[in-house]
Amino acid sequence: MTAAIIVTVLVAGGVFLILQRELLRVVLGFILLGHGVNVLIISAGGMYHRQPPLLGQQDRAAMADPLPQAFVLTAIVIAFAITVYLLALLKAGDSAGGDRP
Amino acid sequence: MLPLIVLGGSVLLALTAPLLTRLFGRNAGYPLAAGLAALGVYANTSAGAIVDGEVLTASYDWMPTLGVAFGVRMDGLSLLFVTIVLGVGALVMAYSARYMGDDYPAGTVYGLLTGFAAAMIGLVTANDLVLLYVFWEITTVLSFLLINTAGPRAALPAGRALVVTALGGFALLGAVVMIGVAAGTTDLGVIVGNPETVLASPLAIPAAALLILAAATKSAQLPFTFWLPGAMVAMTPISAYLHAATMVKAGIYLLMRFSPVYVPTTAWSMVLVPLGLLTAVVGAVLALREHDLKAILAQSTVSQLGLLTAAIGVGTSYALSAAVLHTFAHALFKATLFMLVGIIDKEAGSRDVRELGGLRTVMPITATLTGIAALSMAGVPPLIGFVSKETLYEGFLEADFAPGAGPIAAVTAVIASALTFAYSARIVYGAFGGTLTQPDLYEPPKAFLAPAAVAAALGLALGLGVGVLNPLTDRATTDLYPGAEPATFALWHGVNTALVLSLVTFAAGYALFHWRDRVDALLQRMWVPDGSAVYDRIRARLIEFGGLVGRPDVDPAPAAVLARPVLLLPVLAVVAGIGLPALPGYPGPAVQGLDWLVVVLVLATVAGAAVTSSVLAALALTGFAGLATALWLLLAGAPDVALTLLLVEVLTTVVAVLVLRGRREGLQRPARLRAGPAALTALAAGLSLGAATFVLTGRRPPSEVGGYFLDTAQEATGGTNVVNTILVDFRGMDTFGEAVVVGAAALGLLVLLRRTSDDDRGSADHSAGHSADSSADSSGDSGGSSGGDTGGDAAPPRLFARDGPADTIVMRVGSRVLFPVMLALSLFLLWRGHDEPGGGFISSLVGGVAVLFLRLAHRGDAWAMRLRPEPLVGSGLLLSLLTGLAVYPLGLPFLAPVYLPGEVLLSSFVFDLGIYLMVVGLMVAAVDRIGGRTRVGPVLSRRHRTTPEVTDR
Amino acid sequence: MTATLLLDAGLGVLGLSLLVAVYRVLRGPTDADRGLAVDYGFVVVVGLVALLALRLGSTAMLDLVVVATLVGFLTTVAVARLVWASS
Amino acid sequence: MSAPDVLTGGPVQNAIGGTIVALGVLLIASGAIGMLRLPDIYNRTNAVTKAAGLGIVALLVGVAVLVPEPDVLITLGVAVALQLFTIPIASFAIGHAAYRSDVPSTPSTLREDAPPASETGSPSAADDRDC
Amino acid sequence: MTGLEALVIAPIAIPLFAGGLLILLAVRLPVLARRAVAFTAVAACTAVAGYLLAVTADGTVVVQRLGGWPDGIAIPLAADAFGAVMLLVTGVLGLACLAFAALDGGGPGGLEASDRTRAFLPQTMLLLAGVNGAYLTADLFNLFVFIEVMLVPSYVLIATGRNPERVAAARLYLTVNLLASTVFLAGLGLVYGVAGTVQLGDLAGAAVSDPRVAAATAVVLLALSVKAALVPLHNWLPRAYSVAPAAVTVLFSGLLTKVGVYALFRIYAVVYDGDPRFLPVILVAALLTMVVGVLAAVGAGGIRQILTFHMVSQLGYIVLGLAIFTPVGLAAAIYFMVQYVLVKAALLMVAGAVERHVGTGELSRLGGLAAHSPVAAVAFAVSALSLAGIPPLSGFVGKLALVLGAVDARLVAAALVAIGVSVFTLLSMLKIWNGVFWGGDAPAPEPAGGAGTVVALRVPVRAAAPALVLGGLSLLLGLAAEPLLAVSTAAANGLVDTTGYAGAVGAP
Amino acid sequence: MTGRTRAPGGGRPAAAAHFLVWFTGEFFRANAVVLREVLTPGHTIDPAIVRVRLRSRSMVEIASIMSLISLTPGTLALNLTTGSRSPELIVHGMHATDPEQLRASVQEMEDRLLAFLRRPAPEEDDA
Ligand code: NA
Ligand code: NA
Repeated sequence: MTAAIIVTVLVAGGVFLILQRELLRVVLGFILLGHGVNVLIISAGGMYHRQPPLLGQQDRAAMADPLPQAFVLTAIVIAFAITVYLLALLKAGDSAGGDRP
Repeated sequence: MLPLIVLGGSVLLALTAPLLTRLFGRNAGYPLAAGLAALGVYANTSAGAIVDGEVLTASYDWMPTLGVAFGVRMDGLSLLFVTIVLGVGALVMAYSARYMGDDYPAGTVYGLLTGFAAAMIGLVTANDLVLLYVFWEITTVLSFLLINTAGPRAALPAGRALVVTALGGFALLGAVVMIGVAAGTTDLGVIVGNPETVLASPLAIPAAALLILAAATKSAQLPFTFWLPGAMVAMTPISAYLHAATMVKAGIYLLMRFSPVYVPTTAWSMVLVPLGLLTAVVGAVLALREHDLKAILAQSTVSQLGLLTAAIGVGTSYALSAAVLHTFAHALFKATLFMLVGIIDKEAGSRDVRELGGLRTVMPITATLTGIAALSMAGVPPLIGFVSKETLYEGFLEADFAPGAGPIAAVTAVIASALTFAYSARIVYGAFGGTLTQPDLYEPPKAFLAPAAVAAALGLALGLGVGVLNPLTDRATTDLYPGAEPATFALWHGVNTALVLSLVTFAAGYALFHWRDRVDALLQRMWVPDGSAVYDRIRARLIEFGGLVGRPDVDPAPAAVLARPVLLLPVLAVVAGIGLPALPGYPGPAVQGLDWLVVVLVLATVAGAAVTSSVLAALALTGFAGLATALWLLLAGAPDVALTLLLVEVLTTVVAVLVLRGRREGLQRPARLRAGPAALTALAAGLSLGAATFVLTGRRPPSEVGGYFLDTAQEATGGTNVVNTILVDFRGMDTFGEAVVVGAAALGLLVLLRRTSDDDRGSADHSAGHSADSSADSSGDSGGSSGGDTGGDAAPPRLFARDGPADTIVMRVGSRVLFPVMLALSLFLLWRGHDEPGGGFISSLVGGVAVLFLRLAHRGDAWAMRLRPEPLVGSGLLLSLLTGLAVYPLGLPFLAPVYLPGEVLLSSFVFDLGIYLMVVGLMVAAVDRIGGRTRVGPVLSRRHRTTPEVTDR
Repeated sequence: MTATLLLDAGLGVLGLSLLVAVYRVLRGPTDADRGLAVDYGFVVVVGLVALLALRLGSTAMLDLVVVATLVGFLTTVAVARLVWASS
Repeated sequence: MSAPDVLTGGPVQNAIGGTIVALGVLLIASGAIGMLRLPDIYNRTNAVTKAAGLGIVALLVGVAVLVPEPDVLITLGVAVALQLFTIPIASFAIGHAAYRSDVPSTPSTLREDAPPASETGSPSAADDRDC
Repeated sequence: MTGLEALVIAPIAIPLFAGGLLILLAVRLPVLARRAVAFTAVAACTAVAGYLLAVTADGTVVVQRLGGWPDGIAIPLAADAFGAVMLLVTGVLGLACLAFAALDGGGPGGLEASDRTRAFLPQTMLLLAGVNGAYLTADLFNLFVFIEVMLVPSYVLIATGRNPERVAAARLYLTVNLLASTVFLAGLGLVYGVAGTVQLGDLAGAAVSDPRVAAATAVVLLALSVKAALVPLHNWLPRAYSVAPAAVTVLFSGLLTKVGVYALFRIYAVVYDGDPRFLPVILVAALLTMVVGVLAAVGAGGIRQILTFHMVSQLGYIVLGLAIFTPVGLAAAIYFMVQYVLVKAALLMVAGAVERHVGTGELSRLGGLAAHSPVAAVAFAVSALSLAGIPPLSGFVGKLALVLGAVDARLVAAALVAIGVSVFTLLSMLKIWNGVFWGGDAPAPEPAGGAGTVVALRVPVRAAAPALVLGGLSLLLGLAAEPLLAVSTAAANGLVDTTGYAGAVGAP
Repeated sequence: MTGRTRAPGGGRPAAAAHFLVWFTGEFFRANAVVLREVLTPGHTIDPAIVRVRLRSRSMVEIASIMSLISLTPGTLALNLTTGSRSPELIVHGMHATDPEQLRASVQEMEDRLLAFLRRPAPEEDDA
């Protein structure tokens, strides 16, 4: 339930921003959107077991599903690389003149 | 085999045509004519067998998957058409050899013409529907190319011809496929042999419509007539061959071929007869309206093809045999007339009857030959045209698809024929009658006249001895109408209705000719729709409409692009919501009290980020939203993810800051928020994914896969941080791919952004590690040692000027402590990542933080600034790849773990190291390119404005 | 149980503090104020992480404290530079 | 929800630790109040960065008292050291940014920061350089 | 692991290795050596793909479970006939594109001149690795990763030359793909949330039995539809593809959208098991895509613009095969896709060569090139006719098969639309022909290198040669269509009956 | 410069300890002042921004004094100028009824710091 609310808020905010004209806001929108989807994926592992999947330190039975966490980790870094490139595009566009995203 | 040899022979001829032209120039027409004639003779060696009812076939696999074969057949109808194609072809080749001057592209024309002959032969001998279609389209394309040999002025008419006939061609494709599906085979023989199979299918009628459409375009029936007169821009031999004798008959052939299937349906007749007769009359009227000899012939062709279409539509065996005969007759007299008009044009320099006159005195042979052919066209005895016209009349009288159809059809045909008589007379009289206007003209060389003479003579001979044709035409009719009573043609039938109608025709025709001035005046005043203009208008409208359709996509606003997938999410959600079953419950409590803390924080930060007009606020609040999400991840038991998110969030923010720093507009750019629609869209999308999260996640028991990882990770990989073992061991390929993404982006920055030093040096040389701003504080770390330590207050503090901005002293001194700490932390996290939060990504992101920090502190002159992204990315990529492949010699799959003695996982560490190098490469590239100073920084430019003596760069 | 409640209270206080930072970022009035709020926000988050580590009983999370300190500092410095550069 | 299971120490230790943590939280929260109440960016920076900085240090020390495990102590020690090291740099960065971008101080501020007359009009090259 | 299974990694590892080498040695190696590395790598991939196709044509599925982990845990790389066909066409296109880039690269305005960082070859290698990976993986998340491996180099390549137009196009292209990828991830998360797995083999048929899986997977399909540029999600494509360097557009046209289409086919076949309930939606999208694309192409005024709009239209044809979802329809779509990749590449090469050597691609400013550049004209004409579906070129066979598939499935209206669209295709190809190659009445084109340079109406033979070769290939694929048809049918059979594939990659 | 405290004698570690004790006291005292300011209603602040000439010369010295000033609540370094002669610090004080007193307190801190930093090996100060 809370995960769904967080997803709703992050996605709505992200989408609102990606529909703006300025590329910087678009970039920020994608960041929020990405957070929303990451929450969704973690939530897909189930929200009733929440111990970190660190063996030996936690109760195995209460551990969160590690697979969505691995997915999200990968997705975050990919999105990061793309965002950096997008920011570079923003800069390249600036030096080329014009702010049409 | 025989049809295959005829087809192959003609293809061979086409292939040798360019070579022959190289050898003999325009005279290559003669060997080609001989070749075609020889093939024609060879084909007719089978005439005996075919007349006896044999069908020669040959078939090879072509596309067995689609049930399509390369099958050919030779029956009576095919032989008749093959004879026309090869016979007229031979005449036209011989004619071309004299017609073409040195400025004609003889090689191209001969090649295309012979190729066309081959395609026509293929068309009329194909025994497979698809093959028939293939040749049909080839004739279309070759026609296009042949028309275009007239040069650029032919571009428009050639294009019209192509599009109109190709439209029919595609219709034929549809028809062919439908009939094929209906019949369960594409074998023509089987299909026409079992018409009831096709007719039983609901596809039969649409297929018939498409067939008629195909035939109507190819044979220039209404409303597609206009392309044919336009095609007259081509040189005369081409007009004679393609657009009089052969290609335009392809539609007729098609209708004849499928008559056995469709004649039983009344609709067939109800469409074809009115269509054909209307075309016949309209064509004839238009012909009579023309003054250009070639244009008259073109409209005449339209008209005659209309008669043929109508006759086929009548569908009785007699009407069909009449059509068969008239096809033959028309090919003969029309080709002759075209050739002769070409000669007149060449000799007299004009084709306009108003400019020509009295040529009979200077060109008597030409005049005679023209007269013979024109009489045949006019249907005057004893020429073949007379016989075929009379039989057509008889045929029309048999039309019975509607009450009174026969007489009406016959009378309409008479009208068309009377007009034909009149324009035939106009051709002859206009060119040869009256007074001579050009006295210096002479009869053309015999060789030029010969082909026309042969054709004209044949027209006469076959009129007198039309019985010679009977066996073949009978056979052709029987092929279409199994068990039909053969119609026996003869010059003299005795006095019957047809003869009466003929006499009426002559009388009316003569009357039209007699009062030609008045008729002409009337016709010129008549409004006639210009098909070409209509076509052009439609085309222009289409292009306009297409422009409208495409314009939004030529340079769309990004929001217009992004909104569409977003808007489909709620649509999908609603549709899915309707179809979903009841929700299963949660297997355990899914909400914790602290979750609400995150909810509040996320709500506040996201709402703020969305509404703020300050760029910095938006940036900061987005970052805060990330922090709130990271907190949620901690609550969800995902410390690795939280750590990664935190690092990524900050690195992104810092890079964004570096980008923004270089902008002239800075942060004062006013927000232009499109609030209304964007907010609605955003809300819909958010609610959709939120609802999906609510409905589709967290409601099942723990997944088997996740359980497997928790149960076996330690034993299988030696690691206790299960997430990390998934990343480097269980799903190393994901991680590797992700690192490749990072590496590609790193190198992308180099492509996208020029170093400041590149601007100065104008080269892509990266060997020097200084960016332009590093000159300002190049002595950075080492500069502090000189002066200042004497304690004297008066010592001039010059070192600061050399060291760069004084205010960064704190940062620079601080970095001496912080950078090593960050680096150590980074390497520590790399080392222990397998067991606790950390690993290749997190550690390399910390390394990235170190690199970025160094950039902020030192403005680019620290040793780390001299790192190049390429070696980092390249070596990291190869390291990870080769680590993954290193196990191959052991027969293990890619990225299989390798254990050293003592259960130490070597492979995953080296693999992680490769990942580490690639991510650091990205940060180095970002610092190198994004962190570089732009040419006119905000502060510099402001200073330059206030101090005018300093010139702006 | 008391410990849990106290920790929750602490988390709540810090959460409210973070909201104040959000307010300051939004209100400004200057970009320097926003920079300050960012700096402060990171401090609060470090505190939140530390308390959460206690609350959730996971000392592994304390690593985040170190990293958050570093990245918070980096962010503040960067934002401060931006404030200055773009004024 | 179970009570935090990392609190392995005795009640006195927990009480001391808890108090320090609470002090830290309150110090941090006072930063928020300062940010709301103080009149200009200079005063806000001056107060907030320090209050919050001290607060976070206290909070971390409190946690260290509560969970005195070796690796936790190392981690928190590093964190505290880093905090103390970075707080002044960060607050200077913000104050400097505000000052350089001519953010006005509250009217009651006594300004004695004008450069000597000899230096006005020709700002030092080093000073104005952007990074 | 058998040798055959070991080979499955090759189409990914070889270009990555070459890419790594090229990145490391970019500055030091002479250009010929760099090209040699790239060519060798792609040729090797092509050979491997051919071999895999030969092996899988009988329905065999070759699987390598990465890391040697058990079924259901390891990421499976699986080559079946469908995947192998795609790998093969990727290799062939890659070779053609490298040849074009090399032959037409030098000189002012050429790719090499604008590629000052020498990014083209290494990024192309990474892109190919991503494409091949996407064709091989049988895991949805890994598919996401490989799609990103493909996309990020494409973001870089599209901006080669730092030209403002390209930067703007790259922004649009990147943002829309980022959005699609994000939606993809969301869908993936939902699938995992419902099914507890993202491995295709384990998801086989899941959408039929569980409507929640169907709904979750639909989000994935929506994201893929963006990448496949289906109307109404197509409007990013024309802008992005019409400004990138020619060689880059060639590469994109043949690979990027095709990966989206491939994934649509694969996922619909495996997860939905070809569920007929949702096919009408796909049909509508396919028809819309065909029609909108072709209309816009008819209306466009530049060679590349026309061609890029056609890309949309032709994607509709391909997806029509999915909407039919019979062995004939799917085989038709696969045949169509393979031949279309080559034909469109040829057309784009000619367009790029004209733009570069004559200085413009605007029809209104061109004309009469056929006389000066017969090779380019012939290459264009052959490919254009093939695109329109004129026999005996490969485009005809594709269209025939599709129409046959549609009629066979009693989708007569769809068949008629496909036929009608062909007419418009021809119309727009004719527009290019008359505007660029024929007709002598065009005003003099702008000089290629600014004022003072010689106006060149000649497109060098070397620039047109790769297109001519591809045109020849189209003719060959038309005349001798059966081998590819047979292979396509094998691939289609694997999609219609996915038990073999699912059994090979999924948990037992 | 008048009124400057000289550093006490002793070795470097002792000086360091001495300085640290003094500074820690200052730190907490100042914190308390600021905390009271923040938490009690009404403003009692008396802010000033002043220019302080430094004796520090090396980067480490300057960085150290700037950091210490900024770490101490109530004072905040805002800028460093390198004018024509000595480095000068712009300092913001929250409770600076008398700007001279603010200067003096900064300079006292600098004196104490330098006393500790320069004592045994002044040539190493920027190692
Ligand atoms: Na006359
Ligand atoms: Na033109």
